[in-house]
Amino acid sequence: MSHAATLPRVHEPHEAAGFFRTYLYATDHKTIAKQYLLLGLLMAVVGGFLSYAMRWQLAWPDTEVPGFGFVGPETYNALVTNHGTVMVFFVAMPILLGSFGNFLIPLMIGARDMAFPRLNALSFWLLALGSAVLCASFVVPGGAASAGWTGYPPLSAKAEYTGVHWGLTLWLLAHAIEFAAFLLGGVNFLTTIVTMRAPGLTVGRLPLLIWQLATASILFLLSVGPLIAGAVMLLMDRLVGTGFFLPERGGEPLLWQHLFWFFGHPEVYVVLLPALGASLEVYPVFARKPIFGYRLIVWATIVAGALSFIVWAHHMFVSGMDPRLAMPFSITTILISVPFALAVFTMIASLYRGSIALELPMLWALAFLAMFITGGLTGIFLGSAPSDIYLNGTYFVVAHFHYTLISAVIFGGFAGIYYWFPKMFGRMLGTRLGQLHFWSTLAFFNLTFFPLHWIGIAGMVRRIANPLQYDLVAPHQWINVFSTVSLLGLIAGQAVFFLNFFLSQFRGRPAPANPWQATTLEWTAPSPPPHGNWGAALPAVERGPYEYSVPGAAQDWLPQRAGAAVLGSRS
Amino acid sequence: MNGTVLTRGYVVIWGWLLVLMTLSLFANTLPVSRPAIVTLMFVVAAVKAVLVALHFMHLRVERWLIYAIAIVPVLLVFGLMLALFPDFVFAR
Amino acid sequence: MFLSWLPENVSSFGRDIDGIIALIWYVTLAWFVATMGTLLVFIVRYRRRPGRPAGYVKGDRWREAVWVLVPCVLVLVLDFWMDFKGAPVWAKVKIDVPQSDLHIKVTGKQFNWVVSYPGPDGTFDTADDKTFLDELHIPAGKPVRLTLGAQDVIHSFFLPNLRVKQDVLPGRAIPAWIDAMKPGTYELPCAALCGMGHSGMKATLVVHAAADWDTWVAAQWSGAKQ
Amino acid sequence: MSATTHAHATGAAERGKVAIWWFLASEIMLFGGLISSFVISRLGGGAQVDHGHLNVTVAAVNTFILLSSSYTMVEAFGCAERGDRRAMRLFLGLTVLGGLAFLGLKAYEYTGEILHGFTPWAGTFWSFYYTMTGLHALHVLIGVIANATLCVAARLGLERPYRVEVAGLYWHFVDIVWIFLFPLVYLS
Repeated sequence: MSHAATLPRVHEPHEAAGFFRTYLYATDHKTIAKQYLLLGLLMAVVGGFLSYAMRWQLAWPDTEVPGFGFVGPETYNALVTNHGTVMVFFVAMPILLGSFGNFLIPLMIGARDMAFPRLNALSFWLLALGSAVLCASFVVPGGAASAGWTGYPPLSAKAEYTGVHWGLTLWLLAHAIEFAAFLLGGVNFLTTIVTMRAPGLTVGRLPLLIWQLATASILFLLSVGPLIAGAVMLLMDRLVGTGFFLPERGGEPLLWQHLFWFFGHPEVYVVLLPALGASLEVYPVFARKPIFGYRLIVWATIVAGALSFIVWAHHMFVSGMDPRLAMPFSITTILISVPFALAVFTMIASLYRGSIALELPMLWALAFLAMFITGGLTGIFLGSAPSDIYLNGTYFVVAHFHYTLISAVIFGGFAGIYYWFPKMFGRMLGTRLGQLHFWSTLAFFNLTFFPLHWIGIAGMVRRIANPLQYDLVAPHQWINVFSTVSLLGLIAGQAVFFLNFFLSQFRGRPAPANPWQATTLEWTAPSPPPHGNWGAALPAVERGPYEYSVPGAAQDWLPQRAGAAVLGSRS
Repeated sequence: MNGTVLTRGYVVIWGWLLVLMTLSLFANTLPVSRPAIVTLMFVVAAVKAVLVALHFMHLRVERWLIYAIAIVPVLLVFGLMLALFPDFVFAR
Repeated sequence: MFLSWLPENVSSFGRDIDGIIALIWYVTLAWFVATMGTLLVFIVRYRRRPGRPAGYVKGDRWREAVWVLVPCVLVLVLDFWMDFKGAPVWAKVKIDVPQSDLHIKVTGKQFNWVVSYPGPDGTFDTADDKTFLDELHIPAGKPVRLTLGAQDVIHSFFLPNLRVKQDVLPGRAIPAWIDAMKPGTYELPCAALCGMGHSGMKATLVVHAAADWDTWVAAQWSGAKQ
Repeated sequence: MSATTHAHATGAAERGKVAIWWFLASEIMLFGGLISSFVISRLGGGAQVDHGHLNVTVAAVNTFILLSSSYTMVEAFGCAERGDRRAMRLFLGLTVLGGLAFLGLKAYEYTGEILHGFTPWAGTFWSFYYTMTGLHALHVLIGVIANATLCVAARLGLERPYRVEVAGLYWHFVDIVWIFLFPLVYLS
């Protein structure tokens, strides 16, 4: 393995560079990470607004939505579709994979930048282009894509079925561009991790977040191919007039579902693993003790990643696929609970005999764990083929995947953002607004989504614009109203974050290099790290990542970086 | 060729590739059953692919990581294809 | 708490499905209480107090690792138990379609359920076929064989009270079966996004008591010439 | 350290190679997904090969060209390693020519088929045919551009041997895809 010492010195500091070089054509991994973060947050506003219009329609069907207008069934389908697309592909992935990955991989492995800085910039700008194309699809004639975020053909394959022409085509193109962006990004991440680790940073000493980011990148690279193939075929169906997915022309609608979910299930872990990794970085720091079972977690991650490729058909138990396939996929699906249970148990065990400080990053990380346990357990209902017969396609599914995805994106994501904000921006994030943000999010998230389990069990199916049309659902309409009102609280809570985020940029207390007394490499660089991260000499690593409260040590933490232990101060 | 020394190993592999290509071209005229011919063609294709991968792409001398990167997706593709059989082949 | 939200079950295999849901519910509830309880206890018990340093527990020795590995084995055992209990139910509902002298075709289209009966001669595509829109009539207390299909896009045949759900695909005929124990009218919504009319695409299932069934059949086919 | 026998296998070279292999892994999945779809569609009776209207002769010539261009590509890398710049440019040029010839013949084939009414929407087989070979041809085109760039760069003295290796790995992969497409579409 070659080390970063041989990195050609093509990336000279360019403090004097103009606006264009500094912000637009930036190749510095930290700037690109901030660009990903801002793009993700911006798209989160878009996705959040869509969810607001959607939930309003569900609570008070066919009334004017304040600030949006009238939502009919057609618009509702577009809302459902694009809310899912935006949140998964343009919020979760940019923030958790794009931003965390870009910021932390070089810093945590002691490199000066990513392996291919210009390719890195290209990845981001491709993603920005994809986001722009997706946003453009909202305003083209015919309206936005409305075939669900899964885009099942034949509904998505012919414009007559939805009445949407360019909206859906642009939606597909936006995906293609987004996939290209993260494909190049993933190649970059993996190459950086494999070839550019600091001297002494063996794979057994990598911070767990790096393991999670690497696994997530591998999962993405290996799963997205079949979906790109499917997307090309679907685009051909729409534009050229082929019939890959149209039965009347000899096609197979089910083929799309297989190709989609072959990607779709690993994709869930692409989002989840970085959030898990961020939380795993936070626990030892705020419990002041090593993570419990480093090797076990690494193996759990690898096993879960491998299993994620052979579970996809659990999304298709009632899709009309061969019913004999269901039990094998049900068994593998339920099996995947074992590595994740192991991860959860080790996270809980990491708290045992700790000295737990409930500071903001820790609060978010603990909430991530609690929400993830809930979402994981409800997943068993859906992974079991017979109970999925009833629950498939109901709001139980909606509640389940919001508990898993929101636990990852919001709770895991904010654990990371609160934890690394000082390193990223050189200032501390305000704690008062932060506390308000955390507690309101925790409360309103549960109030919004927990009741959806019940209404799902009661028989409310997904993607309907007007629950009052159903005799089984109408008596429970109060749940829809309750959930919508809670969502307004959840959104208001996020407004507090945005306020805090921007206020702290200018008014926050200047951050020391290592405000949390953490051991991993990134905290030995200045806050924010300069271009090139490490000054003249690259860091060398002399021990594992979580050496807290080592018996006999002078202080309760021993940094990974060789020679940094003697410094041992907060500065 | 301008005094260039051709790399002998590469020329040999090229020769084999051309031989195998010719074999698959004339496979259809062999006096054996159709499934046997098709099997032969794909075995030949696989051998050609392995020759290119091992020698031209230097997998022969690569370390285990590169090997794994090359092999795992191939296995996944086979897994995907097998899982699709019940729905699209046996369903007919 | 969860289970009481299920709508009334009126089919024979519905009880089996509810049984699986209940089994999973109790297993997951136990895990929920155990993990969340431990988490909360640890957070409270090991909160930071001056003068009490944290322990150095890395969990890299077997003696420590068993604390997480043993629960994982328990998870594995419970997983197999749930699969073991679930497999026969799945087979009963989805694979082993029982024999029945009543065979109905249900076809989804944007945005209706088209229900066809073979009529007295018991074969489809004859003159005495009869087709209903958004109305499915079956007799109580006996299994009914269904052939599910779609004309345009994917729909999903969902009978919440009978615990049946099956996506219907254009170009494929999917065999299924239902039975209802209790006469009454029930809802049959479409459970897969199928276009702008998806919301509100639903039919009514009318389950006739055994005695009324013959009357209904007679009324429908009285005009048919044999 | 890398076990390769090549010189320069450090730093940028190592990064380039690891990166292109990760990229190829996802490409294997892309073509694998498409080819799997075609295979199961064929075995299921959905896409029957239209043997009568495919030009096997042209395809065979194309196979020969692509196999040979793979050889010239690897020979170019051999020259680059030995520092024989002139020969490297020659072999790169031959590879580019091979790629261009392949594309030209492919275009000729497409034209003939379309003129006979076998368009992408003429049936499932033709849909798969155009999608698979079209995607492959796109990859050939990208390879031609990459190799031509390297050739020009070498003329200007900007070449680095590892870049020839990286481009070569991509080129051989494109060749391997064709090795499978040829019997799958034309012969069997």
